[in-house]
Amino acid sequence: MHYSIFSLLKNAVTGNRLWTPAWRDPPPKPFYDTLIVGGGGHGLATAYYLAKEHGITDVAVLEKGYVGSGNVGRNTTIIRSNYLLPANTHFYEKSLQLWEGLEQDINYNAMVSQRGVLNLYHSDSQRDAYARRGNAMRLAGVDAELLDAAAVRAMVPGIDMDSARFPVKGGLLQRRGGTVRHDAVAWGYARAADRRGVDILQHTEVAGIRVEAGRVTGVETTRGFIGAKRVGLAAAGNSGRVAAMAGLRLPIETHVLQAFVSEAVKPVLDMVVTFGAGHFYVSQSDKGGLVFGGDIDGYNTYAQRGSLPAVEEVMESGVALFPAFSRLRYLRQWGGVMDMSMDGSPIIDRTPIDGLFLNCGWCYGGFKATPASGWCFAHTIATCAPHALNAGFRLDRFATGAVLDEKGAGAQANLH
Amino acid sequence: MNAPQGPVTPARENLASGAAAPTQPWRLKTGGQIDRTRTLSFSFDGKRFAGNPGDTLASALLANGVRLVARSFKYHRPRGILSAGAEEPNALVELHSGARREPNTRATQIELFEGLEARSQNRWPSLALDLGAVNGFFAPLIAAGFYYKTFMWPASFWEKLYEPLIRRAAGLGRAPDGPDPDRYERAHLHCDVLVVGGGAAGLMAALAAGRAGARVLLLEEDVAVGGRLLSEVEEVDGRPGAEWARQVESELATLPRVRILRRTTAFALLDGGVVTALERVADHLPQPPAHLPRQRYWKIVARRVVLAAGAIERPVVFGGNDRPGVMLAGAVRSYVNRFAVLPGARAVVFTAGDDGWRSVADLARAGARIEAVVDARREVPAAQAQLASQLDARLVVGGRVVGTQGGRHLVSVQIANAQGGEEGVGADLLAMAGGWNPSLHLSCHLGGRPRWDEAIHAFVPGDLPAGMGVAGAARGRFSTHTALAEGAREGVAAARDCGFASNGPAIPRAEDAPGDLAPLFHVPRGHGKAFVDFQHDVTDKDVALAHREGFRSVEHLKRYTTLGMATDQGKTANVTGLAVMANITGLGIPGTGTTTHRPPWTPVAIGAIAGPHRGRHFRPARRTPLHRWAAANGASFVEVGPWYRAEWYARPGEAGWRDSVDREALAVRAGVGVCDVSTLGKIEVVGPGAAALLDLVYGNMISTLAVGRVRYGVMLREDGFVMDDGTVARLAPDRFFVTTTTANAGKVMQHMEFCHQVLRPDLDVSLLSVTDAWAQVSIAGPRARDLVAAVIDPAPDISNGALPHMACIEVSVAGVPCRLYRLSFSGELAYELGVPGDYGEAAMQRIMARGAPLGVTPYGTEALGVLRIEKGHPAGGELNGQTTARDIGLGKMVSTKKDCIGRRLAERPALVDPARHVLVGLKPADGRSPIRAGAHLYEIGAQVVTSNGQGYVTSACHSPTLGMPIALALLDRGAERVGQRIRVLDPLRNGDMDAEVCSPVFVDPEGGRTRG
Amino acid sequence: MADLTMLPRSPLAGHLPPGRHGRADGAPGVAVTERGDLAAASLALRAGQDAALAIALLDGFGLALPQRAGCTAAGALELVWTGPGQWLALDAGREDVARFGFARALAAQLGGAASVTDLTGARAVLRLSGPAVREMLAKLVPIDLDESVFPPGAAALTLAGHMGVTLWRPPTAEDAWHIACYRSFGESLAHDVLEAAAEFGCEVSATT
Amino acid sequence: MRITCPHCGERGNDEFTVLGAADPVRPAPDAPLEAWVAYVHERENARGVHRELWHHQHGCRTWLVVERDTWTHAVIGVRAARETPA
Ligand SMILES: Cc1cc2nc3c(=O)[nH]c(=O)nc-3n(C[C@H](O)[C@H](O)[C@H](O)COP(=O)(O)OP(=O)(O)OC[C@H]3O[C@@H](n4cnc5c(N)ncnc54)[C@H](O)[C@@H]3O)c2cc1C
Ligand SMILES: NC(=O)c1ccc[n+]([C@@H]2O[C@H](COP(=O)([O-])OP(=O)(O)OC[C@H]3O[C@@H](n4cnc5c(N)ncnc54)[C@H](O)[C@@H]3O)[C@@H](O)[C@H]2O)c1
Ligand SMILES: Cc1cc2nc3c(=O)[nH]c(=O)nc-3n(C[C@H](O)[C@H](O)[C@H](O)COP(=O)(O)O)c2cc1C
Ligand SMILES: [Zn+2]
Repeated sequence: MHYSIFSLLKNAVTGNRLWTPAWRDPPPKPFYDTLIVGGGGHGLATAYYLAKEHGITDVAVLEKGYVGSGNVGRNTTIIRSNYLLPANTHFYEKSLQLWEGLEQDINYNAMVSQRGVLNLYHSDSQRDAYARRGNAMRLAGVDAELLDAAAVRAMVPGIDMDSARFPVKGGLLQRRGGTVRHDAVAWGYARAADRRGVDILQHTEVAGIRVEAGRVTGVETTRGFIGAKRVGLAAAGNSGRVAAMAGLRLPIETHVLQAFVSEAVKPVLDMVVTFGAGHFYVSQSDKGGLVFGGDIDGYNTYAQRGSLPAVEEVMESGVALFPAFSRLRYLRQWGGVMDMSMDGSPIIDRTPIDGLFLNCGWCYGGFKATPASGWCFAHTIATCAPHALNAGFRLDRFATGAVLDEKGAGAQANLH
Repeated sequence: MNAPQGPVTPARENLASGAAAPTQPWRLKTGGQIDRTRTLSFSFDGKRFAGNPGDTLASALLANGVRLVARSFKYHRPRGILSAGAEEPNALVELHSGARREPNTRATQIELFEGLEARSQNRWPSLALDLGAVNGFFAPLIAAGFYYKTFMWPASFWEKLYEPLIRRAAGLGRAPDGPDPDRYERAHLHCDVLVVGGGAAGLMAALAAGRAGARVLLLEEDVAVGGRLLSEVEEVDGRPGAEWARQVESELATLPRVRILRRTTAFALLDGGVVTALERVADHLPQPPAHLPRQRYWKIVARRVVLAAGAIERPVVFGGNDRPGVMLAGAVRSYVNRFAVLPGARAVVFTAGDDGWRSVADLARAGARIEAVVDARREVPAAQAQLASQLDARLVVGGRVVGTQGGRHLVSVQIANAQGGEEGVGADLLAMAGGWNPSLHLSCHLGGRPRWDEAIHAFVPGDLPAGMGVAGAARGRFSTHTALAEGAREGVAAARDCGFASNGPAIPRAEDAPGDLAPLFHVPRGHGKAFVDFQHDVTDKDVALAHREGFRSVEHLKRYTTLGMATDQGKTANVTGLAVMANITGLGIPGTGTTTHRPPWTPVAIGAIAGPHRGRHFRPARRTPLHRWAAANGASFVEVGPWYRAEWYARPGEAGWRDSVDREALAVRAGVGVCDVSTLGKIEVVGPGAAALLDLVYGNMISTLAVGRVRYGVMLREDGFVMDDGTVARLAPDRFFVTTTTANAGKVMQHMEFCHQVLRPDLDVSLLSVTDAWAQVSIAGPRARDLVAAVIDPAPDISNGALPHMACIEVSVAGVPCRLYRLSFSGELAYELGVPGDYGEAAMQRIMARGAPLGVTPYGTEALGVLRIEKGHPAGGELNGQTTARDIGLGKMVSTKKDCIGRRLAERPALVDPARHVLVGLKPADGRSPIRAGAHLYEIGAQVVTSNGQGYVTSACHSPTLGMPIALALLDRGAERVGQRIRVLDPLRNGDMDAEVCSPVFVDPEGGRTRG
Repeated sequence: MADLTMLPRSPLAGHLPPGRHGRADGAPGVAVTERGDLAAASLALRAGQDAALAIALLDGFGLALPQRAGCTAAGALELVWTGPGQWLALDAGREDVARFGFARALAAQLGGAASVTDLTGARAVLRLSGPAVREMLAKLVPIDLDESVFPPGAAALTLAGHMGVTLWRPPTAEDAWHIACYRSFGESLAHDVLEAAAEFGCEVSATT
Repeated sequence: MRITCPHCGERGNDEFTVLGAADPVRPAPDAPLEAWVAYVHERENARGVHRELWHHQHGCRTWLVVERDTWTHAVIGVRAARETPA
């Protein structure tokens, strides 16, 4: 059913009895033109854009759990395009533009809220690095502003500007950045893809990838073999394991990132703020909870839970930045496991195996990428060649040395 | 009777009212565990009331007849007090005010203290008259997930209109006004056996393990141990349960290796047997005394954990089940028996089994009139039927409560009998007993999944995390006898696992009623809204809607309706919610499963975990031995990583920092300056294998360095990019002294240890950080040698011949052994003098005194930066992790004759691409416009698009020597472009200028001054 | 022109005001003193010299070599394990510049058995005692301080908050705990110690 | 998470830093570039038993080879990297 104020009113008077499932629960077909492994944001968006942009509707999305059980359903919802390296800047800007028109496109309110993203700096060298980044954005046509301490003080009440161990000297602001309701992205894309004929198969885990004569022919699943001409892997966090089913070894480690949410309070913070002298970033959800997080735990893990050091670092940093948050209580913490790539940037590419495509390595920053990732991956799958926008996200860049290392942290997954 | 705004007034003679105290009309004359000798005054919504020590805010409010205490999240429904513990979803208040304000605080867990101030939340203009209540009428329009379906048109309206409205409406309490004034502590505990929960089971577990000799820690969330025993009229060992608990507590206190922490909540179980707990050290006081923290965050390492956290009673989902006056039956007993408060005068009890009958008996004994008992079972035991008739209470067997009436407070209950016939019964209290859910949360924090137990219609712990045992109600064993027995059993087992064998204590006599229970979760088709999640206003209709729209898995149900996502994490809602869903799908509860329990068990203050690491003490600070001296000499300090460094030394009459920095830099070029460089990383590499290790670590060859000589070295990462640079001094054939940048000191030390221990364990070499051993002073400028000569004790020849550039010797200063290195980052004749830390300050005084005739000038990091930029030395801006040695002009230093970290990957095509950017200098074309670091470079006239970018500015400053702004930049094919002009774009700061590309070495390119 | 002598300044001089801190009533639970006037050196074992080193230390200084985490003492000398094949040697018996003789003496005596590096003044060292010292330390360090686990003669390298510290109990009867950190962190460690001790009342006495 | 350092005993993971997989072996200097690229970048990334390098940074500063289950977080074994496996 199309969502509109009228359908809401109609249902209101009929006791909400007319609503139908947001997406179907069809039995798997024996064969599909294209299979997408992974019912997260990227997999669902890929399926949607395959159908919408390329008319490929004989598609199934295979999800081992429920739709949104992965990182799309457990991330801290920040979107932005404040990247330094051209290959990233243009891609994430495309994503931001897709976000800006998403809700009307998929007829689902994902609560895209461009409340602004502010990265604070605490030293001259940090300022210079942000200036380099901000200028790169501006020169690529992306909005960015460099604020001094006074501007930050005026813009975000509550920041400790005076008695801090690492005083805030200013910040890099992207006003068009903001937040999007995580679950709504998964559900919205699932519903929109379903309405274009895509089968969404939940609780269908891919256990093997069948390759014959160098060409993919389908996948083994917990619900039996499903054949396909093309298979796209979008199994964030499990990419290494899934790719290994096709004999590929990736420049990726799986790590956990934790997140936290506080009790709901009346509005106290109306933008996304990241701390530059510790690991902490925070925004306030529409429900009133502070949604915050910090750095990854740093060790390989597939368990969706973290350990204390990361928790304490986040809480300490949070109070250091916003001393008034000290008395607010957090009510839940959780974790998600992500692909940490060796240069901190993603991979959207073909693989040495015909018909097998790869979308991985999103680290802790792939939610914002969801629309563009799906859009580019769909293009790459449909045309068997990367689009200009994902031309930099090649698998062979580690061999050539054309790495995309935004932080300059080097080839160590847990440093990105 | 119609619920008035203010306190409800009771009618019954055995209440304290009319007696001495005019207040607390609902306080029972006798009984309870409160201290009647003292009264405490407190206020709620500005109105003053009295209570007693031993009260919670909830019991004190009830004692005063205050039953409307909150408004609900979405529909702003009037809400009262549902429970008597951690599970409370309704009675959330704002405690304290100003910077100490604490929103969303559970009245059921706030210990009353003198002067307590509490306020209701989320209502306007007042609690009694809350306009937000109109939402109730729009309920059908704003059912679960409605916002996903609307607010999309026009697109721009979301941020501008809809969202701000939603945000204002959402949220419960208000955050504090200012920085938290209180202190917080962190502390660590180690024990053999950790017992979580001090009820019947926990006390026995602690006793058993403690007597066996194990190191035991017992955590009790409540102010007193005893658990349900404090709330039940029950005997243990022939004494009242509460008394028995106190007696066990006092025995435990005598056991030296047993420790009890009350007011302490275990909130998370982590990998490795770590449990984190929050102790409310001073929350029961108006304000923490100066020497005490408000709260203490405990990190507990336990070899064994006994979970004895008890159980939480669950409400029944029926129409109007959220009305103030509807209460959990167990909570009713807590108020009557523990707090000596009568929660109502005319009661209806709605029970699914035997347990509710305890409330019937206790209420009646306390003097309440039992209007009716509605027992959902098909038949009830004779004894209970008899009790009903004794109390001449209407007994409705096989009945249901289908609705309630009342404005802001319950006035009557709608009852349906087994045949479906309905009648209304006047009542101001409805006690509901739907069965109990074990508090198994901590058993799930490491991924454990609970198991459905048909016998008790509840989830019980499934496969347990390593080292955990569960006892009593937490395991779904609800009789006091089994709680005691299982507690003892688990205590003995846990102690045995830690090597303390014993047979365990005798099990005291106690009630062992089986406790019959019918599965009763939901009364469909009742009157009015039937709430599943009280705090998030999720009704049975919302669950049905989620099902209709395909959100049928528990996780989807939760996320779509927000069931169980409030501050109580669904303690009273989750199981009933999925029971309602299971009913619709017909999958049954086991088939439906449950959502994931995550920490914390109850919400924890962010600041409690931050502990003392806040404000100025967020991170420890490192100060050099010269810090005090610098401060005394006008230095202003800047944070550099963990360090505080002197930026510049302002002098009277200087307009701004630029004046100071220019003066300092010029003094170095013209005379002599001294700078504190103690923060540089310093590592002593010693042993026969030292040279070989350094050959591996550094790009250049170190083994060929002569004793008494120093070499500038560059270090690569294994991926071929530059990691760090620094100097290597050979003090003896087998002893090297290397320096690193301040920023990378830790990283480099760790990397060298990696190279030694992991890659070359065969090398006999030791690494030692000596950063803190030396106060390191740079002495630079044409007069540097004169100054050094004046400072050090006579003897060593430091003439250019004896101590040339890049040489080092041992010297002494006033008898103190020091080291003198001749090296320069300023491009001047320069030395670094290493003085043992204790003598740093004295040496600096000596340097200043002896240097006075030479006009010695202390300079800070800013001038240091200016000098190195003028000299084209790469530093932070250039060592950004994205540059190769060649990029920053150090290409020749990487030897191709030997293996070294990073050598091979540095050969990758993209790293040796001749088109790569390299380090150049920039001068403003107009000779005066400042160039800013972070600006990007473009061909003049080229279209300004990313693909045309030619590089960027890495460092910039005003050069007092050249009298103009200068900069270092990484420019594509830069070497070939010296002399050309380039466009410098800095859109962030509206910068657009031309600059001339030049050599990065602005001063003395031949290096004569350095070597002179 | 200033006189020739240079007076040493200990890492915590001026940062540990003598007197009572924290809870004002009752006997102080913790006593704190800086051990300022120490000679210090690091010993690093040379490959295969374990036995030679142990003997040389015993002969030259009467010091036993702690094989694993632990410490030994002989008169004014202390030897604290600081990692595999590494020890921190302390001498309370020397003063002022005479302290620099300690590393030389060690080097001379140990010859090729160990690499010796002078660390005089490189560490801030505190002496802690009192009935509440264990309770107080439990707020700083995460290790088990129970008598059964950390008796006199024990030593550990660990974290106090965000600072690396070395904690040891000299193998003497008296109840003294020694904690050391990098000199540059001294001021922060002193602050944290006083904060942790506030609950019990804390008596700071002048540097030894 | 708790790691048992062979020198210091059991400690919380805040005392350690993790580098990554311990299995990749540094190739010979003259090994083909592919071997070097693989050594530095490609990972098995096992779900289950995983050998990895931890550094007891805030303790005895020993580099450790920790054998750990990346699914259950159980620590199976720890040894000093400098000691060759028994
Ligand atoms: C705590 C946290 C906070 C974050 N915050 C942000 C943020 O603020 N902004 C941002 O941009 N990014 C953020 N991220 C990163 C972002 O969430 C991810 O990069 C992104 O969601 C990954 O894409 P995805 O949505 O497709 O992943 P997922 O949602 O994880 O989708 C992958 C899906 O593949 C499925 N799958 C895996 N293996 C198989 C198999 N064998 N068979 C079938 N299905 C399989 C999984 O079940 C999963 O549903 C955060 C991540 C975390 C964990
Ligand atoms: N008749 C029934 O149906 C029924 C049902 C449930 C319980 N009970 C009674 O409850 C008692 C069961 O004994 P028990 O000891 O198993 O449970 P209990 O409820 O008596 O004790 C549990 C204790 O654990 C504490 N606690 C809970 N979570 C905690 C945490 N995270 N940290 C610290 N403390 C925490 C609680 O404050 C409580 O004091 C018996 O007296 C039994 O009769 C009866
Ligand atoms: C942006 C965001 C906001 C959240 N807000 C809440 C919340 O208010 N209450 C809550 O209980 N959980 C909240 N969660 C956490 C979820 O309950 C859940 O823990 C998370 O989606 C991970 O799923 P899991 O815990 O079932 O593994 C939120 C999660 C996200 C990503
Ligand atoms: Zn160790």
